[in-house]
Amino acid sequence: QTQGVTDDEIVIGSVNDLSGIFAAVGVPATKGANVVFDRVNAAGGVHGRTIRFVVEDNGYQMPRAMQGYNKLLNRDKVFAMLQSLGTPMNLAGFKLLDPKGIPNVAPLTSSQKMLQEPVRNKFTSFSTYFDQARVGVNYLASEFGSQTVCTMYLPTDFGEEILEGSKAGAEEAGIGFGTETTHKPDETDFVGSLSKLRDEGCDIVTMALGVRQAITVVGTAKKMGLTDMKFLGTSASFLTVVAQVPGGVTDGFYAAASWLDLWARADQPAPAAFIEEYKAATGEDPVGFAMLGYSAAEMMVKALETAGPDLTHDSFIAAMETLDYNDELVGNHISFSPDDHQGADTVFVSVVENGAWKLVHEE
Amino acid sequence: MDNAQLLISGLANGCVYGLIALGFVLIYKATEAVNFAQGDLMMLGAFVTIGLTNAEYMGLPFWLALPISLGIMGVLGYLLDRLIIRRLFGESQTAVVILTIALGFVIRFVAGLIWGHEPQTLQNPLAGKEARFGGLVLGMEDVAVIVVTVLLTWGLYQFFSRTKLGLAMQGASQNQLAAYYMGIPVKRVQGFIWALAGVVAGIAGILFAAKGSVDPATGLLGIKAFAAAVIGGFGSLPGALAGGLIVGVIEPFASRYIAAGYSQIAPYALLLAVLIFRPNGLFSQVRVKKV
Amino acid sequence: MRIIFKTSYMQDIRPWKDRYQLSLYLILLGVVIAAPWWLDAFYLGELTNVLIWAIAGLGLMILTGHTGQVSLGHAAFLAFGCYANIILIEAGLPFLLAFPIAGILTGIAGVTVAIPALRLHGIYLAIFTMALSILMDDVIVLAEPITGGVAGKYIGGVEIFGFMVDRWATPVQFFWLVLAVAVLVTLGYINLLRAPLGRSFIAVRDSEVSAQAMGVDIAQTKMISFALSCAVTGWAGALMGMFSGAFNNETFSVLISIQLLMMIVIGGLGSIHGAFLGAVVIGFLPQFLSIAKEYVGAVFGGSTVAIPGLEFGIFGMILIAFILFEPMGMYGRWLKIRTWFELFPFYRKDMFKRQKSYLKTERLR
Amino acid sequence: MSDPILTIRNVESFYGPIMAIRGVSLDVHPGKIVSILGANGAGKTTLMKTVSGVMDPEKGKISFDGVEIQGAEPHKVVQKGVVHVPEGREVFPLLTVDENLSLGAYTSSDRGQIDHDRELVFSYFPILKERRTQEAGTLSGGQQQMLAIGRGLMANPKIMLLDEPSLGLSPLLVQEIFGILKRLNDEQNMTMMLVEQNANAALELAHHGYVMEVGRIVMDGPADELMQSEDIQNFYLGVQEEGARENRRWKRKKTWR
Amino acid sequence: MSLLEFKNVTLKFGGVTAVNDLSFSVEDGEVFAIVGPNGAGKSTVFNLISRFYEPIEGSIRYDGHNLLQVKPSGVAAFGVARTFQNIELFEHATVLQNLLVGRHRHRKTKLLSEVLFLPSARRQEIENREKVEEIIDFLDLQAYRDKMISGLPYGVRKVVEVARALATEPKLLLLDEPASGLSVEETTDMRWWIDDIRRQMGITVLMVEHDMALVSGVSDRVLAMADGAMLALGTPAQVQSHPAVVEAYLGKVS
Ligand SMILES: Nc1ncnc2c1ncn2[C@@H]1O[C@H](COP(=O)(O)OP(=O)(O)OP(=O)(O)O)[C@@H](O)[C@H]1O
Ligand SMILES: Nc1ncnc2c1ncn2[C@@H]1O[C@H](COP(=O)(O)OP(=O)(O)OP(=O)(O)O)[C@@H](O)[C@H]1O
Ligand SMILES: [Mg+2]
Ligand SMILES: [Mg+2]
Repeated sequence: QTQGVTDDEIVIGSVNDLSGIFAAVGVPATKGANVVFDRVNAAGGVHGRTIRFVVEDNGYQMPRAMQGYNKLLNRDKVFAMLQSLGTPMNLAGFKLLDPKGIPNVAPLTSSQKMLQEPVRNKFTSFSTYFDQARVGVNYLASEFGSQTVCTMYLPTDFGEEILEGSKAGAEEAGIGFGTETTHKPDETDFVGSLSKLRDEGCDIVTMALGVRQAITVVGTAKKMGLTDMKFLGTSASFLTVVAQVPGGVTDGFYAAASWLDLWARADQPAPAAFIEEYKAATGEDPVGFAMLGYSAAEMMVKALETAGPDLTHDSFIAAMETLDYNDELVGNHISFSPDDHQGADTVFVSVVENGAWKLVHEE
Repeated sequence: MDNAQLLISGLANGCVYGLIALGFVLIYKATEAVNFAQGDLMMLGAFVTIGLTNAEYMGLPFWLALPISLGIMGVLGYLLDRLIIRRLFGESQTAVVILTIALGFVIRFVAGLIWGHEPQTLQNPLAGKEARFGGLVLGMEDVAVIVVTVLLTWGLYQFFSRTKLGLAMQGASQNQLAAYYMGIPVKRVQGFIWALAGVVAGIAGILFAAKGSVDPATGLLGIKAFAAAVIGGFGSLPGALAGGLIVGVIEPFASRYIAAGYSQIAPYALLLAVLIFRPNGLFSQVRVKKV
Repeated sequence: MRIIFKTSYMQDIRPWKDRYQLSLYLILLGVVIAAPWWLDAFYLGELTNVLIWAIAGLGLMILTGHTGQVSLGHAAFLAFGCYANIILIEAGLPFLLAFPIAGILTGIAGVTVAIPALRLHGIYLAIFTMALSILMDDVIVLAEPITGGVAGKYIGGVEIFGFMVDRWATPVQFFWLVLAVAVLVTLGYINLLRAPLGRSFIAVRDSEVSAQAMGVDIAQTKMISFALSCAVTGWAGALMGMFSGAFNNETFSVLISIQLLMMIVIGGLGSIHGAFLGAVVIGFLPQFLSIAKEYVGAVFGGSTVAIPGLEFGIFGMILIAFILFEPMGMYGRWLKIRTWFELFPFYRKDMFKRQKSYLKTERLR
Repeated sequence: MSDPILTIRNVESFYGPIMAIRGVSLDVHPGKIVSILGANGAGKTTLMKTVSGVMDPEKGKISFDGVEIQGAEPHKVVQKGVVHVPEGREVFPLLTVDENLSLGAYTSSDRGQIDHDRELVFSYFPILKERRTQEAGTLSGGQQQMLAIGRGLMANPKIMLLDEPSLGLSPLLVQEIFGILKRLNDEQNMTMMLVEQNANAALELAHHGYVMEVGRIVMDGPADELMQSEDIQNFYLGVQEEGARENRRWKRKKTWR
Repeated sequence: MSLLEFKNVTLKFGGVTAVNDLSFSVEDGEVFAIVGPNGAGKSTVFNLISRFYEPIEGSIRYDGHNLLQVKPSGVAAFGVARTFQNIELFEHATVLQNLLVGRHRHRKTKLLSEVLFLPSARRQEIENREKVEEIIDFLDLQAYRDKMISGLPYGVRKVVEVARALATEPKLLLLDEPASGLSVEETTDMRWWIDDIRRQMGITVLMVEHDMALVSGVSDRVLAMADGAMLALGTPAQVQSHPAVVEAYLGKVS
């Protein structure tokens, strides 16, 4: 019997941030996934097995994450991991998952490293930060004939990947990379950095900052009159609230992400159905990351169904590798194969217009 | 011109740090306790106001919500003291520090529970308005921050140095026993100062939320404000403002002129430097004990 | 009621009061050594984690609990020890050499920090060290060639006398390694406290003025305290690194510094027991809450997360309760319980009622 | 004789498990000075603290002016007119001399009275006037003691609890202090409870005396009677085998032990 | 050569001249008392010797050394110990630990031997303990050996301070108001102790005290100070009858 699978139960684990600086991501994602699992369980589960989704809070701290893994692996004996958050935490987790061959599915980070060797037990659902930045820069350059790309980033794994992606994008577009500025998560004033970028002649600025910071940067640039500077965020800034900041502060802000905004499509059938289901289950309005959690859980359920009643890591991985479907909710196409463990490769570039995200490019 | 712009927006930002730092200093000056939850109180103040005034919540008019939320924060500060902090009366300050850190956890949790974890902006009458001085731009919120901070610092300074109650608070912080011997109701005085700190946190929160946006993790800004208060010389109100301004001003200049990778270090490097040369901060409040 | 008659000076100099007490501690040690036989992999991992935190706590306790120098930046030294250890191992040193050297290097780093900080007291020192902890993150990024920057570093198992010691492959061996370090550090700490140096730490903590008058060199004492504290913390960091197997600049954040301080205060400042008791609370309580949640969930139906972040909120509330209940730390409470038993049946009902107490300013130095 | 203004009945106070006063009863009559003598650790300070409310008694009653005050918050006790000049000065070290005096008058709001009292204190202790802007923590030991007494006077109390007021003062000032206390008692009819090691001066000044030993009152009586008691003379007034070195180790047993 | 020598020492705090051109010397083996009105600068003299304050003028020599070149913690190494007027004990330690800190200047072991508690450390501890016990016996502190300082009455603390100073085995002992707060009986004890300290232990004593009975009982010479300067110097009897001293310090003795 494979660990985490009994006759009537499958245990799925997650080491997530429910109280730390990324709680804004982890909390809704977890809720979204729960909506799916609760529904599936209420309908009798998958092949007669209910799904138990155990989420450990890491507060975005490494020691807590390690404790989470210890509990999930040694106590709950999970079958697979879903939606684990934080690049360093995931990387540390691989040390334990890999020897046991436990699948790590759809981690909540778009780092390239999520598909490091051995790749067999790792599945990501989205394009990487690297690709997002690269495609975004490329698009903006061709659209506006911009000349110089610059990057504002937090000196972390996440930040550096976006920096690299921006440089690659600049190269592809045949334009120059100007300069970069580094920041701290608690920084609140960006006038200095923006004047530096202005003086360097940057007209595309990619950002790897916190959500709140991204909003401030765009607002400050407006105040300073830097109208021909185009700001580009990645999936990490691609939140509905960013578009909804009052006073049109974020109007004209671009984001390259691997999915489409939820509320901009609230009238389409799949998002509408999701919003309704989510509201019924939780009593609140979903946000973008709730949608991601939901769709990742759907993917998990699909794979479990495909794997059949005889559920082992091998059968699960084999099932994952056959998945190929359009995810109407998120808006992208998911397909895995034995040598492609990245579900969706599309990058969507959206821009804020009148308080909502509008899709402008897809690649 | 460029530098003038950096300076002025640095000042505005520094005032926010100064405002939070004022909250730290208030409590320290009156009780010698360090309230590590001050940043989280500020966050809470912002959310309370958002809850009262933003359209998706209660939607009260801003000028009505303002006094109500400051009142709520005041009561909250008082209750914190009354129900929790006061039980540690006379116990070591380290215990209070740890207590307030834990309190910060709880406040963050409660805020996340009520208002969610996504950043929110305060809908306010100043939003989007600008003030121009020659070629310099400053948001109206920034102007408001500067004015309010300076007035508040001045007012509190007067309160502590001019009034009997202010003097009693200073006395109570230096020697609780002696304060009691003088007939000062030390605990009640502390309750009052916590209420006041709550109000100041509320003001800081409102201005901060108007300037940018808040989420439950915003309270971590308190760490930087704490550093500002220490640079100023913990316990000095003008020092808190000065410390805040220094940190606020160094930031834009550092990111403008210092290479990436190093610029974000500047405020902390400055803190280290200040402390090495002035171990008790700029406006030192520490004395050598006479034996 | 046990009464101990003292007949020789050694009775005060020895770390234990009498044979009875010694045998209690030996039994405790024996039980812990045998943990792999009575604990499953999960709890063994948790126990290892608690011990690592306790070692870090011992490190901070030397500085904060016994020398009175509050540090809110010890995560920086955890990081230093962790990186030093792995870098030395990568350079080809055997673990048995790399590990001690990592601690010593961290100690040296501690002294380097201590020199500019010698004139700082109380919150000023706290914020100074906290700034160091915040900067450590950037330093690791900037020192990319040796630290691996944001990509971080990985450490697998290490070999000790031919045995493979690895957190996940051979958790039992790893546990014993951690236990051995914990025991050695504790013994060294006990020795220190009964020797002149340990007393000079306490002297500096309680009154710098009279410590000086007794011939204690304040600067030197603080420096030694920093050195010892950081060395021990460095070892804890090295073990923490091996425990997680992978780490980068974000691993040892300032939040961990704060938790370390919380740990020793809740455990009880100025006592070795406090470091261990605090480690149990900070190290295991979150996990306990997480497990408790399952049982609560089972009772009320539904296994999923009802309120995200609830554990952390409750964690905060429990810490508050701990402090309110016993501001002197758990060790203080433990002493009271022990006295109760020792005095039995001569205790009075409100013997441990808190008398009103009052504070005086700490702004006089 | 009038009813006592302060009565203490069977009071017991503890420091944790340690019983520091063990059932003390004592009366202070209005306008009288009561002096308490006792060796080190007898519990004199503890008794004073218990009266002024900074310590809670575990048992017993203390009433002042007919109101029970045991266990009351200390500031309430002060408001009733009980002022405690504590052992060990307890000045506000970072406040100036002037500010310290102002806080002494915290309970009163009569500006004229405060200014008058301040001048009175300055006339008693001219050095304080000279140093009115100096931070109290930098005063010499004796100067701080003067400040502590002066601060107590600022409150215009009904009863003053004085814990070793002459501690660390020069002989000249000790004489002056006792002169001042006598004048306050004579002119303003102020009631006092006085703890002093300088037993001679204390009994000279007091109307009534109590002797405390290990937490109990072991002897009491009118001051002049006590002065005549042989035990008191031996142990508190130092009237004994002058300089008899050999007798040093041989201590006379106290008869009440 | 004198043991301790002050030459034209001046110290000012802002506008206050705490010590004003003061010169005096303490001879080996004597008990030397300093008296003077409150604020005369007596404690300041002690603090100058302890090197807590830097004089703006003058020289302080001890046993042939220029004391002004020594750092505060080095003074004890010369064999100078002191007590404090306001009591500065290690509050959160026992009496025994306090006294053992006094032994610090005799520490011979190094860090490593202490952490491992090698036999050398053990021997040293036993030796320290023996010395400390002698002092405990001498000052009758047996009952308080394992008590925390924070729970001791004022009078006992005063004695513990003296004990801690003695534990350093000093050559020169500075006592700042050793008898203040002690009862008559205890003051008599203190008087004999000081006598024994000088006679049996051969320690020179420099003492500040307001209790004239004690001063005249034990001291060989007395220095009277006022406003930081010398008022009179001589035998207790001479000083006590000096008109300026009577005027400024003693008052009309009744
Ligand atoms: N904080 C404390 N904790 C524990 N015990 C204490 C504390 N303070 C005083 N005691 C004990 O209470 C008893 C009475 O002390 P108290 O200070 O009242 O004596 P006292 O008569 O004022 O002595 P002194 O003349 O020395 O001032 C003493 O035996 C002392 O050991
Ligand atoms: N740090 C300081 N700042 C300012 N003035 C000071 C300081 N220390 C001492 N003084 C002043 O110096 C003078 C001498 O003080 P010192 O303590 O030496 O007096 P003293 O002779 O010991 O008096 P006492 O008998 O009252 O203890 C006093 O007037 C005091 O106010
Ligand atoms: Mg007393
Ligand atoms: Mg003096």
